[in-house]
Amino acid sequence: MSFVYEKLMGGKSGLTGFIILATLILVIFPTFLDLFRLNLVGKYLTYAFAAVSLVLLWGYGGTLSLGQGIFFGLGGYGMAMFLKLEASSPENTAIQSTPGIPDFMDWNQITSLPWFWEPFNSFTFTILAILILPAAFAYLVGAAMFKRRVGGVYFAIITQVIAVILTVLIVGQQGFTGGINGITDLRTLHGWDITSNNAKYIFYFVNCFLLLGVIVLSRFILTSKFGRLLLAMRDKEDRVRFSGYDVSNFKIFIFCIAALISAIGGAMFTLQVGFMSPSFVGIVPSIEMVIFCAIGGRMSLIGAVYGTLLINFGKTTFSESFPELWLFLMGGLFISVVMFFPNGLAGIWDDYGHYLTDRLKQLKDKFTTVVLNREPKQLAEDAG
Amino acid sequence: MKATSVIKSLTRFEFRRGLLRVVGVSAFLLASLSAQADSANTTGLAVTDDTVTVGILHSLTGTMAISETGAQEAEKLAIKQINDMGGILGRQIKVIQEDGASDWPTFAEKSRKLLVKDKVAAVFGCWTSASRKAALPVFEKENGLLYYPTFYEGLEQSKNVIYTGQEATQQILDGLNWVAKEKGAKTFYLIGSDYIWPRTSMKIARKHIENVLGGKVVGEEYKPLGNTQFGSVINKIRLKKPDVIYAAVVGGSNVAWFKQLKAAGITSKKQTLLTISVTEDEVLGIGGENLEGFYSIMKYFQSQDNPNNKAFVKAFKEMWGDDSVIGDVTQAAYLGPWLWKAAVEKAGTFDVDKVVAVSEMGDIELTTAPEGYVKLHKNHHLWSVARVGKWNKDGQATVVYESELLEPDPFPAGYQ
Amino acid sequence: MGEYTYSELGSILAMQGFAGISLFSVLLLMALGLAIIFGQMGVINMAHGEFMAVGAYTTYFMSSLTESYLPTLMPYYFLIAILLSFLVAGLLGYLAEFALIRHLYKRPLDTLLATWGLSLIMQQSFRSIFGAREVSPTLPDWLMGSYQPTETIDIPLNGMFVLALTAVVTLGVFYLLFKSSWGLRVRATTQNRIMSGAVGINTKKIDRYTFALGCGIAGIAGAAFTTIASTGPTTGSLYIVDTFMVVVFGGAASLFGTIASAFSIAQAQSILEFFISGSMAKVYTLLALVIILMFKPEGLFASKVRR
Amino acid sequence: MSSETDFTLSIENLTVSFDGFKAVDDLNLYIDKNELHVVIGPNGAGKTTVLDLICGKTKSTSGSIKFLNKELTKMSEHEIVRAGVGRKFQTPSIYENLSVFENLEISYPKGRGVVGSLFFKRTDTVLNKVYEIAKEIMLFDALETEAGLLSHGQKQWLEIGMLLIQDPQLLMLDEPVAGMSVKEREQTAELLNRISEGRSVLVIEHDMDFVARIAHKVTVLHQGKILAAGNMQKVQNDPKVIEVYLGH
Repeated sequence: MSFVYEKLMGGKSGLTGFIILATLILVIFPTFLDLFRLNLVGKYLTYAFAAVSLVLLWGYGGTLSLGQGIFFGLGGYGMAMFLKLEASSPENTAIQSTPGIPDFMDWNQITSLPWFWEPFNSFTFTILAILILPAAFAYLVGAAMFKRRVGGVYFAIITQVIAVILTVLIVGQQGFTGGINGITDLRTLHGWDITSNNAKYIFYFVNCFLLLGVIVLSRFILTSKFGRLLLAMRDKEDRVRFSGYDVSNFKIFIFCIAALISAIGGAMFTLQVGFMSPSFVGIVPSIEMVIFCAIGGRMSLIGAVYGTLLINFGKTTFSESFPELWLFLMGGLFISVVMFFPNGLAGIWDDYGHYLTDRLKQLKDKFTTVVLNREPKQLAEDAG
Repeated sequence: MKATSVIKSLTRFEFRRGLLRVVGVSAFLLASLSAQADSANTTGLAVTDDTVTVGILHSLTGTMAISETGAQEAEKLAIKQINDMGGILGRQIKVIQEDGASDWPTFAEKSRKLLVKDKVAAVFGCWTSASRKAALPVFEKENGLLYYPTFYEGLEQSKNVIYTGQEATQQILDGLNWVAKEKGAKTFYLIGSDYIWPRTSMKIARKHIENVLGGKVVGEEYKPLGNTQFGSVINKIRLKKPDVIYAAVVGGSNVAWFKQLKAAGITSKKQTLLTISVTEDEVLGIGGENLEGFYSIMKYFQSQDNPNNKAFVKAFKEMWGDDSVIGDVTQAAYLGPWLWKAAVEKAGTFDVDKVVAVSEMGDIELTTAPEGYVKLHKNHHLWSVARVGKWNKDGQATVVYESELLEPDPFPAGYQ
Repeated sequence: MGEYTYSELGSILAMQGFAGISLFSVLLLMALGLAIIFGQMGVINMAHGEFMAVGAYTTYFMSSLTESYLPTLMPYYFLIAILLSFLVAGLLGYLAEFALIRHLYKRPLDTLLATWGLSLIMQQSFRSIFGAREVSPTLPDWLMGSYQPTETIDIPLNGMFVLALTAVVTLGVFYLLFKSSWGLRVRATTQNRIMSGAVGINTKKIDRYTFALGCGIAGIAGAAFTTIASTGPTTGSLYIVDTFMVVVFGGAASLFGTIASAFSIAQAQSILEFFISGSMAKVYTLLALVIILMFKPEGLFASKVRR
Repeated sequence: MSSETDFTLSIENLTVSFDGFKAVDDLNLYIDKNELHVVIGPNGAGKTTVLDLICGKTKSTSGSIKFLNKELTKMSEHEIVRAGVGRKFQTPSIYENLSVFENLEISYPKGRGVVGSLFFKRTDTVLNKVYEIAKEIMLFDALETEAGLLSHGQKQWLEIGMLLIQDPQLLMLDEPVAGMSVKEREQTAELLNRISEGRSVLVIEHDMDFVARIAHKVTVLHQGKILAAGNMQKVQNDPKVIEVYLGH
């Protein structure tokens, strides 16, 4: 029990934060938001996976990836390929020149299903692919870079370039990938209508539980010796190396974990939004994920979730009324977070939150002294 | 009944007050409004005794804002004119505008908002194929009605969409026939931006050139969106010496493409160039001097000389300023509200199923369209005329060829 | 290829060679400013593309101004516009360094984020001031068209102009960095900040001017680009990745490396484009760069130093 | 070359050059078991480079480094550490944000792999070892202090402690008393004398008094080569050494 409490929940403050977040997304949002808004929140929460992965990789590991969109995209495309194949049954695609293949392939004169699409007919394979392929890709990239001590700025730029390559490739090979339109018109999962209200509720909750699970997993990693080593590596990489640790292995591992987490987010995105497109793979989404993480606090798992929610709520509401102001605000917010609040919302809470809690405590004390202490007297008076 | 629903919406107002900051005032007010409309009307849409609400959904921000601005301006103009004439079925049209922000999922999200929360009777919007593809499942699921203005690749026919631009064959085939006949063209070089519309259009063009015209495609090339380097392609074109360059380059690349063509000495004096991606809007950026003498195939040019168009151009400039130019898509967008009005009035209701049913009869027509006469085909596309325009230095085109009224054929046999 | 004469093939070869050289000059001009800022100062300026856009918009503004008020000067305005682009972008760079960058020298990854924020603000400013539509200035006639040394060869004048401009700017940068006393101080500061401060170099001033110079050169690149392509609010973001690749591939601290890398990337890309489709040419070029960088992370030209 | 020796460390014909500049030139150096060996020399003599070469931070151009008859030049840093070589840096290299306890715990030689570190448990064995080392380095009372708050001298000790907890056969210390007070120097000298029992220690130092107090054997490096070697007295009286130091 104490293991769960200390390791997975991060002690008292960690547990409180976790419970508040869980209550917010599991109880408060579903109660007070209608399905349309709830579905939006669900979409935002899929980005939160990427933001949480950046807390591990960047906040603790000190390695900034500007390519989390790659893994989000791989996860999303994996799921989309499965759903697309299901939607492209010969009966549904009877009007095509080659029935039974996805519509965009038909438009591009492809007459049989490419070999790498075949296995995505199996749901089991798809799930495994979503969990393994992005992590394996991260392993390749990470091993090549970290073994050669490429880090910091170079790593950031190279991951960014890989994101660009992947985007150009997806857009350019549209016969296999759906091109810039992405993979659209996904309808059913094992015959179950994923656009129905029921499905939306279910996916929302599945998404929430997965996210909370990812947070618990991340907590476990961060509170273990591994977590302390990550911090140690970030600050004094040579010391760690000369304490007998193979630094690159640790970095590769956390990069793979980050990739895996982002990929789960991507897969959940596809399920909830009903399509996947290259606009989630490239530079802009990848940097936005960093923004979510930075605003929430790069050292706070839960902060990253709030950061994601806040920015996206802001984007949706602000961009409706003041589209111009929004980019200024976003840019300004970003600069000020970097310059004045490097630990984001979580940092602000740590620095100033006690004013609020103190005040609440005072009020409570006051309430206790004023109301409760007087109670006997009051009672006596009432009685008298 | 009415009183209870007001009280109900009032209590909902109290209940939700705390949430307003997050959700936004407008969204809520409309939601309560639509709750009221439920009892006032039987369609389940945002229709009251004297108003009907529609949505406009285009990119106001992001890379596509440039292109989509004209379309939403035209739609607003048409709605204003309809309202001035007394509205539809005695109801004034109210507009809720949403920003697609050049982002495909945002289009899907805003479509859902317009249909589910605002319960709009119709949506005029989308521009790129990608945004339409993203929004389409939402329209089909929520049974909405979308009027889509852009000329596009075809291969689609949804119950919930009316396509007011040309599908690919309408735009492409007659233009090719014209250039083959007029210029005696035998060899073609195809170049486009790398995405679905240019690729599909080129596929159709290639089949037509090879199978119908007996010509030859000597090169086919796609450049990434946003690409600004055309040096190597231009050299390839020189090497192949095609009779016609057939181009579908879009966006910012367009400017680089035509500037570099001119800098390389390839002008209309030496070379015939036919493009399917340049309207008056694009010319503003490219500059008339870089395009002079080249040809575009469209269904509409601003310079068209007929009373409908004159009135339209005048009204448009009055509303949106003398500097504005009107391209093919802008005009097609202008048709949307008018076609909807015609269908609703014929159906006598705003109910989407009935409006669609009427539209599918294939006899909704507009005699007042700026492009001339259009008629809605039962396959949801418009009968229209293909025109070839020759660009002048001042950024306007002279129409040099007009086809017959062409039947829309989104799934062309022999071209897939 | 039997249907072509040798002279025709020769002409194509010459023009294709020029296309490669032209792309090289474009890449080099883009990368020079960043080579100074990133290579010498270690600042990751994600807003570099936006400083290029500043130059491009300055040129556009000058063009409109001249066209309206002094149409007789149209043939000459472009040269003044280049100078102004340098000054305006440099001044903005100076301000950005003062307000933002100087607080972040010790946190390179954070400069990346802060300058990304800056780029968002600059993009929106362009949109608010010049509108969302892409613009391009009216070019003087002497920049349009082509030079024909023989009947079958057309060399674009704008390409030649950019090439010449790149040569001038590159020589200027070399002179400044390696021959002038200012350059000595810049190099001293970047190598050992504390020591340079101790021997009486005003390192803060050096930083500010170096950053401003890098941004100014970006401004010149932007001005030169208006001869090739159009300018929109998000134009800058199109170029930023290519620019970084050139600098990183060359070996961040080496100007020679930047030149060599711009040359090899440009040749690879333009030759590939001639034989395969544009999208795949880009994929292969970038992929090759990434793979080479994985094996040689320090880039093409980086001296082995004693750590 | 492949001869087996009794030395803990034997360096033979070691050379490293940076762009043609030979920082270490054909160096031969042997360290015995239980020996406390000090390397001195003017700035730029190549002292720190020698340590870098031994611990794998810098790769040699030619020559061999054998530690307990194992060739180190081909091994990576962490393998060298795991073989039993510990190295302290010139400026104290500790984790400033962690407590003294956590600093020592991280250095504890268990859970060095990815999986091992995820499931590493703070057992009694670990606790006892940490306490033992903390006492040795005179920081037992400061166990819960954040390392960044320690004095400069204490940081040096902590780093030594982080090496000791791994029980290395060869301990290399780069200027262990730099920035220390007189009293701290004395304490450090005692500490070094204590810990050199049962292992070999290689120290780089400038402070001659300190060297005299601890050194069993001294090697003087100059321009990457050995100028003199032997006990302190012999070295101090060597005319070449005097010339280098005075002429410098």
